[in-house]
Amino acid sequence: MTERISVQIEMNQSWRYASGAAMERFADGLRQKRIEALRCGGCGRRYLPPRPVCGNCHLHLSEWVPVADQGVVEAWTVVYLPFLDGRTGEIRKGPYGMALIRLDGADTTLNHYLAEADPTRLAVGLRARAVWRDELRGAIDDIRHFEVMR
Amino acid sequence: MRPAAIIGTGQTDHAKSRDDVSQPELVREAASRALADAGLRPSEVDAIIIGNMEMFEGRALPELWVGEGGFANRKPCLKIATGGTSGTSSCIAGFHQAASGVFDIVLVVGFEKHSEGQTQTGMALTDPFWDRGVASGALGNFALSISQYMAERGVTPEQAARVAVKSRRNAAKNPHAHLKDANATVADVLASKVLAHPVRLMDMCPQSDGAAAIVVASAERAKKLCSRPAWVKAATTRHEQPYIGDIDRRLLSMRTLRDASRSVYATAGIREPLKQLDVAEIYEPVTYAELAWYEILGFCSEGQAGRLIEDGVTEIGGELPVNPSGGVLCANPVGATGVIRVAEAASQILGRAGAHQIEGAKTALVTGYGVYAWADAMILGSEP
Amino acid sequence: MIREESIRIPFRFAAGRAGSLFLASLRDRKQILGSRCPACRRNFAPARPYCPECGAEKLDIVKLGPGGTLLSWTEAPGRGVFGLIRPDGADTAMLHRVIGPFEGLRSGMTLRAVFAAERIGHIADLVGFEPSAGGTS
Amino acid sequence: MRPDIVVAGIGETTPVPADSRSIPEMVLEAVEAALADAGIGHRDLDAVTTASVDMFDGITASNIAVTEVVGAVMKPEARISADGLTAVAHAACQIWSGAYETVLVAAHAKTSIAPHRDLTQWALDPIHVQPLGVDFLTCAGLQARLLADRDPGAERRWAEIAAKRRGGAMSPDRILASPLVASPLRLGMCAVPGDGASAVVLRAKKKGIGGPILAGIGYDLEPHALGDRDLTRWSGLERALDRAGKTAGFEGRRPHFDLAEPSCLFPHEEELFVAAADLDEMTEISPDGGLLAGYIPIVAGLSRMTSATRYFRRNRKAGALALVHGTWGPAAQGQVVAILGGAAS
Repeated sequence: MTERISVQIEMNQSWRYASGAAMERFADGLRQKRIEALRCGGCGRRYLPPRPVCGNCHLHLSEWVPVADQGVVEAWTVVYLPFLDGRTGEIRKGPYGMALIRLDGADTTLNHYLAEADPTRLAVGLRARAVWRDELRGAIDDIRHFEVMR
Repeated sequence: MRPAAIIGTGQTDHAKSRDDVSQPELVREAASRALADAGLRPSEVDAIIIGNMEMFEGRALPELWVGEGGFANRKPCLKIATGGTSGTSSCIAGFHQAASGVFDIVLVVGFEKHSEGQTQTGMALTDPFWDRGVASGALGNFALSISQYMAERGVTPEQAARVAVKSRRNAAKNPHAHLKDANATVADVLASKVLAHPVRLMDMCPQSDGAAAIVVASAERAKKLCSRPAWVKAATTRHEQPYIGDIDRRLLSMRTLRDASRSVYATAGIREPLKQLDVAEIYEPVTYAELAWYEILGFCSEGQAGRLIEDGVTEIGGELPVNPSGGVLCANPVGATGVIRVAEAASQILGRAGAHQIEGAKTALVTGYGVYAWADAMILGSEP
Repeated sequence: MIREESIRIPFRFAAGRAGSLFLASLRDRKQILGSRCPACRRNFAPARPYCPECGAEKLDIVKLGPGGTLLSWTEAPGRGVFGLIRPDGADTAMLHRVIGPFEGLRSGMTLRAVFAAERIGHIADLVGFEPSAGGTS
Repeated sequence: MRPDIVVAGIGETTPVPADSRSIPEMVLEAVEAALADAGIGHRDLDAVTTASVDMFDGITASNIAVTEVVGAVMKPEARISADGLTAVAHAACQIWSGAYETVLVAAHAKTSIAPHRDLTQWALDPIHVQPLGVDFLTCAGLQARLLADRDPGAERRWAEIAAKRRGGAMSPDRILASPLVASPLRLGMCAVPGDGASAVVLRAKKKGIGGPILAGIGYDLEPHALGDRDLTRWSGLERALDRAGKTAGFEGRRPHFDLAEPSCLFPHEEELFVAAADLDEMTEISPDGGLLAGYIPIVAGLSRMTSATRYFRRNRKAGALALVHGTWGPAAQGQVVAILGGAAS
């Protein structure tokens, strides 16, 4: 059997992503702990994150509506597998809770971390509230996680 | 769509790591097996389509380097990449090309070598303003949707474990499968460690190195070259809005897979899938998804998926065998996974599925799944 | 608004059958290997898993170089000087670095392979090709 | 019999070195312009075929970002990672197969977000070539040198071609004095990548649906290793053209083209193009200056089709033919052509 040689090449690459106007306004809002959705004039659906058009109606989105930083847990899990944390670039060790939260005032759900990591204390239908970081940079992870409102 | 047919398939033996071959050699392995199965020389191929999710291997325009493995030197060759549906979408592109009158023989090769990158490579490069900030990858995203599905449809971990058991046992009859265990039990699955509640290790698909290929022929070449081609009776694709939060009750609604399957059923004259389909190769990245797809695909009414698996309806020998190959749960080289589904279904129609052949299979359903809710669906049949 | 995000990921590419033989030969014997296709009767540099012309997979290993002929070259400021070099004994050229002196560099001249002292089984074990003594004749 | 295909609508952003908008915003402008130009709405689309590259966008399955703006929600989308003209070639097959009658083709790239030259290294053989620090421009330099060695007057001639294509913005002398990119190629001779998107609506020809006829398509992939290729000619283009001629019914003989819209990134590529396409002096080449006047990778070939369509709208001449062309890969390893007939109804 011939020797199996591999060639290691490290990718150390960065991209300068453009947010677009809607996401820029959304990000500015987060810096003041303000969450806004874009409501479609056709179907009335209030979208998080904001985006240029409603994919169902093909209409431009321009009507901003306020959204609360609390809402209903529509889906949840507790992750035990370590995972890459996009903000820090480090590995986020488990267990940590995650949920799809329908914030009051939005029609789409927000996928975010939960402070709760015990599956027996989590259920669809619970309410949860955002816990903001002290230092805000205008990104959805300015919210550290959501805490279940007991 | 004008008729076209699959006249040959080929797969590598999918594994955790194939560091014995380079990416072009892995592609060549599947491509030459498919051509041999079709009884064709490479020179008879008119066009090549490559399916691959190149960021998993940190590549750009991978067909430039690996195309030669697929006999693409000095031939028309292009690459398709649509997440998990890359394989099924590549096959559908192959059907369109073979039915267009421009090409008579189209070789479609899907491949992936996850061992050459890092498991979280793909997930690290999601939308930087949204998904990347709060990420748990495909696993976490599925676990979230599964909690909704369980809460509303009452599916149990034991029923999900039965899907894993069916998959591992079927895979024991499939030389190409990456994971296999003829004696897998529900207890084994329930004992495997929880990755993300309620998904356990054996509930989740692996990351594999592997390649799969099919040879698609125009109608008249198919009739000349193959005694019992696998005809493409219908094939379509539905994509979805970009964010997981856009898709309400994902595993319960899955409008993309529902609409794609209804469309191909209508075209192929399928009114009762459970009775009219002889076999299905569906794209199930996690056990709970296979149960959800039973309901979305109309194999049973809502809330009945658990009973379907418990009654053995979807076992080899059941009324509608699902994933006799072992499915995605037993082999998942992403760019090839969809092509494996098509190759396995075609092999059933061609009568070449070997140990996991479903006797007299004439009508097969194939589905593809990718990103949050992209879906492909197709019907293959023994008659044009 | 622009947001810069970066990733650091190590990739590990398997060289495969022919690639491993080629890299091991650079490392262990400072020897450039090629492949000969008996059907096409052509020697390809570097070694290949299959013939790029006819697709045949049973190829013979041939020893090439260390001398070579410069078919083309380019200076990419800040990146290096590269050339298409046909190693002696090969019918095709391979892309590699050209090492100085660069004065009088012109296509057609003869070169000589230069190997690294420390070799690990990597294309850079072959540092590149330099003009051989009589190269500029 | 397969239907004739008509280029029913075109739309695109103005190519710029850096567009501050997001990728969806750019693609939205191109798509809405193409739909309006075709006089149809999203509901009339049977499918969407897109062209984009994950590595260039910095996103896995990067077409997810444009799903809503191209109108692919709950619709079929085929996504190709090569020059946008290959998406046209595939869309033509989709229509001729009978699967669809109206297909939107959209391509985008935003190369201002990362150094494009460095990203191209990840397309090259990672065992023998990439580790040396080679990229697409270095490969182009090797081809240019091979050609210049055979033809002493080449570099001066290339400078003159580049000056003409840039509409005189740079004189040949200033081009010859511009910084080296990969000798003998200098910055003034190179198409510089920018940001943008193009879109085209293709429709099966029916009463009331007008526009240039997409008569033929063909594409080709050369071997990857430069040393395995004959770099003194574009044999890939010759093969692609033969295939396009066959689908257009020209059986072997090369038709006369009134217009050629090549995707040439450098003057030496324009000379390779003219030779391989066997063009005569009567053929008008790149009336809008071609890629040297504005180039967006992956979008390039599709922007040549929009340019050719505008030409036919300005010059209504029955039986006129245009050769539209795209490339991708190192030293144009991938070649794609479309033959457009001016027989607009």
